[in-house]
Amino acid sequence: MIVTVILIPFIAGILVPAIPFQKRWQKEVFLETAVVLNSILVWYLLLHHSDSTFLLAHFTGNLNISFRVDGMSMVFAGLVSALWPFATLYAFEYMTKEEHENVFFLFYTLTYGVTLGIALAANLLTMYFFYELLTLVTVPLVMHTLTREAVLASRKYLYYSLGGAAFAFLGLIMVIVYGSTTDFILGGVLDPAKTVGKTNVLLLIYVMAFMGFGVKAAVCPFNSWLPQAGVAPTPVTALLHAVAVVKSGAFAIIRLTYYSFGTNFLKGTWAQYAVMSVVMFTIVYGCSRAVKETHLKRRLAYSTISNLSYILFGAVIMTPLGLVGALTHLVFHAVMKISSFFCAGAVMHQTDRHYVHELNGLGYKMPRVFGIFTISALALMGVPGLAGFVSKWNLAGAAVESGNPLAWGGIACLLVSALLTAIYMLTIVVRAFFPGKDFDYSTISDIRDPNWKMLLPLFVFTVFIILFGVYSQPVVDFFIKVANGAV
Amino acid sequence: MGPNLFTNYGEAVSAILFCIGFTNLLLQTNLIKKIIGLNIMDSAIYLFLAEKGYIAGRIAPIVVNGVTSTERYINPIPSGLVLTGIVVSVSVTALMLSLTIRLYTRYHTLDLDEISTQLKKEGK
Amino acid sequence: MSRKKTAEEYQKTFAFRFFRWLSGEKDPYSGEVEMQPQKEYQPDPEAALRREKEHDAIMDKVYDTEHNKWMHLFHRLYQATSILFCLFLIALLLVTVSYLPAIGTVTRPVNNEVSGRYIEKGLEETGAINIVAGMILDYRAFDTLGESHVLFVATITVLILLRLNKTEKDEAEVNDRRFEPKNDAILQLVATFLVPIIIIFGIYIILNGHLGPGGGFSGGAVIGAGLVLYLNAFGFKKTERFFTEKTYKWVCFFSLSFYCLAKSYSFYTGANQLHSVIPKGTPGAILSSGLILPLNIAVGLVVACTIYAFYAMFRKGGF
Amino acid sequence: MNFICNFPFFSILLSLFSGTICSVLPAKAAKIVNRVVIIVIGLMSAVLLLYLLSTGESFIYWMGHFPAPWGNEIRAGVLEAGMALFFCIIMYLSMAGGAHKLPGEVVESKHNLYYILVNLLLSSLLALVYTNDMFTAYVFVEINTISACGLIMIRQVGRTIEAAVRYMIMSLLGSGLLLFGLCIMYDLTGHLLMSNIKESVGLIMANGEYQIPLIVSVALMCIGLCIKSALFPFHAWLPDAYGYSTVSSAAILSSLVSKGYIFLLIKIIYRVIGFDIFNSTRIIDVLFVFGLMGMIFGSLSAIKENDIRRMIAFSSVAQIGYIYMGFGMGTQAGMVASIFHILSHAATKSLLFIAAIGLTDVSGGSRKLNDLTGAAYRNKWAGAAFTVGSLSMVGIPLFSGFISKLLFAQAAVQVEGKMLASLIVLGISTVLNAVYFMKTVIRIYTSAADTPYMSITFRDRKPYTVTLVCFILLNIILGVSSQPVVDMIGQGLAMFA
Amino acid sequence: MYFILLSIFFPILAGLFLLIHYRTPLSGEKKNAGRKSLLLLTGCSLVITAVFVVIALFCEGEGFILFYLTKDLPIYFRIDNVGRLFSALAVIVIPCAGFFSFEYMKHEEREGRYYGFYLLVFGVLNALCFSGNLITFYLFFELLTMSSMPLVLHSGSKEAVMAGLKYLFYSLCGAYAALFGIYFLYRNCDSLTFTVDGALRASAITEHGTFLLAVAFIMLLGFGVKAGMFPMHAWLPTAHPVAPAPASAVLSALIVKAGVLAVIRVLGMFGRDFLKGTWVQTAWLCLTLITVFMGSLLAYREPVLKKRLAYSTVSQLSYILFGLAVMDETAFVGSFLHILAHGFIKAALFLCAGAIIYKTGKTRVEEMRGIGKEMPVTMWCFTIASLGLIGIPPTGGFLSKWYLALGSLNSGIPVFDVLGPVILLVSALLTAGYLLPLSIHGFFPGAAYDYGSLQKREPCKLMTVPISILTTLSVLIGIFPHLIIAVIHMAAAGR
Repeated sequence: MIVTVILIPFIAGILVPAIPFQKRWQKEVFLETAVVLNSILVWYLLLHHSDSTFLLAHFTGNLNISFRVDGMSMVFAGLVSALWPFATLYAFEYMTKEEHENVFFLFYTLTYGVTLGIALAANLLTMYFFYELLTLVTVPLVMHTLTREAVLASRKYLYYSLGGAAFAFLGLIMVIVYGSTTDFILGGVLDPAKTVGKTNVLLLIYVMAFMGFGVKAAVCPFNSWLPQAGVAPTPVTALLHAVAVVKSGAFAIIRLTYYSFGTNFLKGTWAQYAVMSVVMFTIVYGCSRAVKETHLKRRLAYSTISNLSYILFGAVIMTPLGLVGALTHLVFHAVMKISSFFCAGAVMHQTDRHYVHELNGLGYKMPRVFGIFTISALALMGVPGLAGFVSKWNLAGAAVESGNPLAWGGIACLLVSALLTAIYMLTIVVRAFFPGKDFDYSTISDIRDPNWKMLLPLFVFTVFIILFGVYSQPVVDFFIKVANGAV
Repeated sequence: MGPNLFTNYGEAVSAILFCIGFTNLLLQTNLIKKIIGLNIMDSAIYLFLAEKGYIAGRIAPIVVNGVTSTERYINPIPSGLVLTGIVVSVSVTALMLSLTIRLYTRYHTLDLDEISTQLKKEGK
Repeated sequence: MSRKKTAEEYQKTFAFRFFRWLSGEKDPYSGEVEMQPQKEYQPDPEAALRREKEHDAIMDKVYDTEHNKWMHLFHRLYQATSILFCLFLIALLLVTVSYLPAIGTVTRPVNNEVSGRYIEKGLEETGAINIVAGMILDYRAFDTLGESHVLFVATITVLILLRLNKTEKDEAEVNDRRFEPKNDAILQLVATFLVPIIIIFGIYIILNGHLGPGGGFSGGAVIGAGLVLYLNAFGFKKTERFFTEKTYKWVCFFSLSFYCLAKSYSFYTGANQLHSVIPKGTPGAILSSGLILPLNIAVGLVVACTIYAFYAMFRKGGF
Repeated sequence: MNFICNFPFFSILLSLFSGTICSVLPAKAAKIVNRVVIIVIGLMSAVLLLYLLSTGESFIYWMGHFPAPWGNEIRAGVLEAGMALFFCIIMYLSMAGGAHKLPGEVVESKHNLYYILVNLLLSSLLALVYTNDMFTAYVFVEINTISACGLIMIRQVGRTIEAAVRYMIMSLLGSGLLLFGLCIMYDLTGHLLMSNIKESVGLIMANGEYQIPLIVSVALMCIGLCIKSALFPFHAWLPDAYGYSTVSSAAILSSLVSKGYIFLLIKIIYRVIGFDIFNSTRIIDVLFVFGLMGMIFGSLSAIKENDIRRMIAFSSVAQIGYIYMGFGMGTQAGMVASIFHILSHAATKSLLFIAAIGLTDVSGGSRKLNDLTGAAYRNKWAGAAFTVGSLSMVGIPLFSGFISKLLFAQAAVQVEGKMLASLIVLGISTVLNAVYFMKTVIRIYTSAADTPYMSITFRDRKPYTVTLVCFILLNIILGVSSQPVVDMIGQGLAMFA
Repeated sequence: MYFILLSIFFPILAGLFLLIHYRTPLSGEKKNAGRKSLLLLTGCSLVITAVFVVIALFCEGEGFILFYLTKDLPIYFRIDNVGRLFSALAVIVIPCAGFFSFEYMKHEEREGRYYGFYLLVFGVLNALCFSGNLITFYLFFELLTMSSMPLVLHSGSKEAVMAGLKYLFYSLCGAYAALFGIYFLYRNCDSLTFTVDGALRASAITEHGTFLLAVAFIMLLGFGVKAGMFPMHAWLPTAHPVAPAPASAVLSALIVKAGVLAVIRVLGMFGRDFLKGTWVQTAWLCLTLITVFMGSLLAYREPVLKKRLAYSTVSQLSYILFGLAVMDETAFVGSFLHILAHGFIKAALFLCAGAIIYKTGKTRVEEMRGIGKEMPVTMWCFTIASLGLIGIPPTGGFLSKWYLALGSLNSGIPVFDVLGPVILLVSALLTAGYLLPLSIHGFFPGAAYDYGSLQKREPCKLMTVPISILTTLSVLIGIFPHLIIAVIHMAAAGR
């Protein structure tokens, strides 16, 4: 069953170029059906999961490829499978203007399977495997336009990701050697008997592995690939570089921290302070770069960098509450950012404008898109009543609760970042709705909102943003259960 | 320093020769000199081996009058090894020389560095 | 105050900026919010060209060995270190040698049961009076098999390197003619006398390989030397009558094949503890000591041909 | 004695003899002989491997009528048989994959000579693998060197001849050191057979006499073999030699020749000196440091390189560094990792060379990375194969490179003092690998509307494609079901003792 | 109870409706008809909301929870006396300024947007007044910023947009600083419901006392941004001149007061006892006094009328904050009175300035010679309001300053108890210096004035009546303060 949900996207993806579709809509129907079906399967699986581990293949030694559903995987798999059908729907419309559709959808769908693989992995090796695979299947997507920028971007993406994985690999080795098992167990698997006297080395390797996985999560010194990867088609940037890929990085770090090394081992050590400092710096750094950036998608990408570090900040607080905060932001940010990215994509698709200063006055011509954009902007800023506030509240609450002075400083970082978020998001909104007195409306006279395929996902996400903002309790309760290992 | 440096003068000489040959092979830029170095090196090794077989007061290992006693003959093994080694040395020298000829007819110089420079200038 | 600042200077002062901020005219976002489009990357063909030129210039400089000061310096340094390295190696080896067992004594580890058995039982087991020949062609025949193939493969590589194809060959031959001795009477006369003697001597060495000093390799080398002398005296025209590439090929082939097969048989029987049908003969007779004599002959043929072939190849790239 | 026990002997003799035969055959026949011989030897090795696995113990085979200290011997264990099998596979695939380039690069009349060299090379490799005698090893090392030199310069352009000269010089230095070390060893022990030497070495270590010469001799042998297998500071000859020789040669050289020397070194470590004694010397530290340096500097040179073949060649330097790093760890696990890496690197590197030739063919023969733009679209299989090879080199799970990386890292963790250094260098080197391999992969998948080679389409060569597929499969098999191989290596090493 | 909700959500919904319905600019023939319906709708909404608010003001009750943001974060509404007073101020000023703008905005484009946001601001302000806990308050505090920002940049000129953004970011900066404090309050209090005597747990005070003081200071600074307190005052003089006059009036009279309201609430949460005598109080006093003095001084040298008024706002708000910072009951009364008085006065002043600009287009003070002759009613109101701001009896301004000074002297804080009143007096002098010349030159233009160019330019009733109402009220507070003072005392006691 678990393998099925990973395989379906693979098969469907490979079938796309293989089947000679007569009409475009047939392909769309086929893909959408496959994706929706898979999502339903995933949800069914998550809701009726058993605690058993499914062993797919034996690697070397005691290492194997196996899958299991636990709390964390439920969160991530649920998130991914909920977003994917919408993103696919959106992509149909978006890709009408792009070439090589088949290749695009092949890899796009493959990525679904791989991401689910990461989510459902039962041990570190399996996760690492799919993690590397994820890099590979997403590179063609980044390269898709085959322009010079795209090639440079994908090259950078590859270097960074593979390099990061190389260091994450060291963490994997540590867990293999010093752990009692490589399976994910909340609280860590390091064997105290084996780690005696090796604490500092282990911590050093943890920091390396953190930074290694952190490459995908765009932690500061290794973040420059993400804005560059914005040259990819928007469905990719939105789903992968705001949700699937980068969240995989964050997810991997959470797995590493909470489920492999264990918080008891890490809490209060220099390693925690080191990674927390990096994360805090990234939070502020990402935002300040976003303020300076004038390319719409790149600006959102920088925003993603900062927001990912929110998640990591929650993770490195290393308390159950911190995990709750991280998970909340993991899910909520996904919804918010995908919505804002889709808005950006819609603008680019409809008007072919890419820079912020070109957006003047568009708010009147595309009121729906920009209305939704405004809502997602407000949510990202953390206005109460929208999703962003809840996750920030949880993060800050966890930081306060932890009693760690550095974490208290982290709250300040969060807020500085919120202010900068306001600056870079609201300037766009203001431009769109208040173009200025002497703006010539005739330049945008033939622009209008996109069709339903693009708008439907946007509306759905908006509803979720508001819903999560107003009524987040059940979700957060579930996260609390996950963080306490009750799921 | 061990006790046998002067007793083993033959081996010491071969060691020095070996090093001279080795360094020549390594560092001379002229190919012919390199080959000479190679031959010095090989000869040094044969000398070294020959010294090993030698036992004071005994004769070469060719059976004389059917006497087969260890007291009489020197150790035959090093001699055999030297024989094999010489053949190898001849082959290698021939190969090196032919390479040198080829390079010389092509680049009209025996200086390996010079040849490299020319090659890089050719750019292929 | 006597000195008054100009307006421009004043605008740079801290006081001015502070006051502007105080009165709300200046705010920290200005400049950030008002956005200018970023410049897209544009490949600059001129820059590329310039880079290429610069690269060429640098390369020229690098390859200008005559005037490159650094290169000279590097050379000096290189030579100095190499001499130091040599001295170091010498010192190391001398130290090693000084610790080695003393030469010429019976007690060295070398003089153990292995050499003892070769001497004591060699005659009986191999049938060869020359213990060394017995050792290399029977006890340690695998090494010798390898050794002959070293020679073989070396010839092959020389062939690869120097053998010319048809057209080149003609040209080379024309060139070669100029160096050929033009019927040098003295040389030819001496050669007529010497060559048969040399060759006969070579044959003797080969045939006596198992009885006394000598063997296939040395005998073959002598024969080869005789052939080279003949060639030099009478030129290729004469030698081609009895020795061409084809001859060489087949002689080598048959000799080596024989060697291989004979040794294979011997190895096979030995390893499987089978009785070998090859008779040992009486020690001291020409036809004795089993396979050693035929093998010596085979090796001798190969070596003779190879020596001649090397010479011919080096000289003009063909026979 | 079981008949199967003759197989190692048969394989060596068969390949030697076929070399001789090829000298009188025309090119086509020589080619067939060559292929058949490789296949037959491969089959024999496979049978032998199965046999050994079933019996579970190694055997000694007399080369002649005389037993251990007097006559020559060869010895076969699981590791040897496995290596022989693997060498045959790689050799066959390399030959098949590069066969179509031969007519263009080598004069027709010298083709049979090429096959002679290949056969003799194979025989020398087999001899190195099976031999139990140090002097035999030396003789076959020389055959190996000379035939490798021949393989390099059979394509006669200036670079290859220069490279051949450099290769010969380095090799001869190495041989000289090896031989000198061997002589000292002989002087100290009075034996040439590995097992006997080992006994004597044990005695020497026990009573403390002659220790300094012993260590010097070991060091000389090690350095000699390191030089021959192009460990980092001794790699100057390598890029030209691999980069400009004909493609089969490059594949064979990089994946087999240097591996033969390394395997000999392993034999010396285990069978001559003894693993523990070897590890107690400082030599392993030197190997370790050189290995690490090789990993970094090899990759750095590869990054700077603009010629795809030379780039792959430099990558070999880095990979050899990995292997020596494994030696340098001085543990059983490190050794297993190194041996696995020998396999995985051999499989990957020859794949890369073969694939690279496919890519350059469709780019007008140019090997500059710039000209390769979009080559993967013009030759799909070569592109895919190159990608697989690159991914394996970078260490992506599913491919063999990952397993060796995993084994190395696991081994490193168990070594107290060297753990951090090796782990960090492993990480850095992976990053560097990623940089140059991924750069190339992306380059070949970038469509190039403006290259002049757009119109060149790949003439589909079945054998070439099949070869690539085989290589890819080999890589994946090593990557996915590595456990039996690792077990086998462990078993083989146990048999060594 | 429902009236609270109605008073909040009715204007918000009405505003949203206007925004959506009138999103495209009116033009051509339809403009007149469209404008009429727009004004009708707006007017009705304003009146109805006002009625709702007034009814709500007289409701008693424990308050109620609308919904939960997270498990223990309720959105909670409650009416207390502090809220009542603020709400009363709002319910008078907003309709007045609203009706004023019916005339003022006649020639502007996109009126629908303006009125839509205007109504939104009304609703949000009401919600702010009726918030029962800090998180609710924070929610509407943010929304207030968002909804009032479009009022500031309504004209759409480049400066206006920049000013709007500046306003937005300054406010958000303050809000986030406050949020920082809220996070810590949340963990160290039992609940975030407003009190007047401190909600911190005793254990928290003993454990993290020092840190909590820093938190309190940050919160005060943060909310102080909205109230234009010293280091972050710069947005006020930028935003006011570019906003339409009625918007400025609302901004100055009410929106900046939201910051004051926030400070009152925060003080209550921490408790005066916790802060009294600490470095926080001292620093805060320093800042307020600096602001008072600096604001007046800047206003004095400012030639543009609306900007001058804006500086004046900066200064006057810090009077209020000073009163709060003293933490004395009398001073608290003074502060509250000043909130009301300043609210009416500044609204009146801005509307006057608006009327002048609307009729004559003159913005700079020196251009306004003889303006009193042209627009007597407006200028009279302006003069009376000015006197109130200076603090001449019997206006409200006098009374509030009196209480402030009294409270300060009573408080017994070393140095500041005397320094405060002195600075207040100096500032009052400066106030006279920057406001009265306008009236003087307006009514007595001097000999050089060319009477020939004089023409009657009195604005229509829609403008003068709101101004008059506000002016009158400002005087009335001063004359009949007892009722209000009683309510203030109740508020101070937490009832």
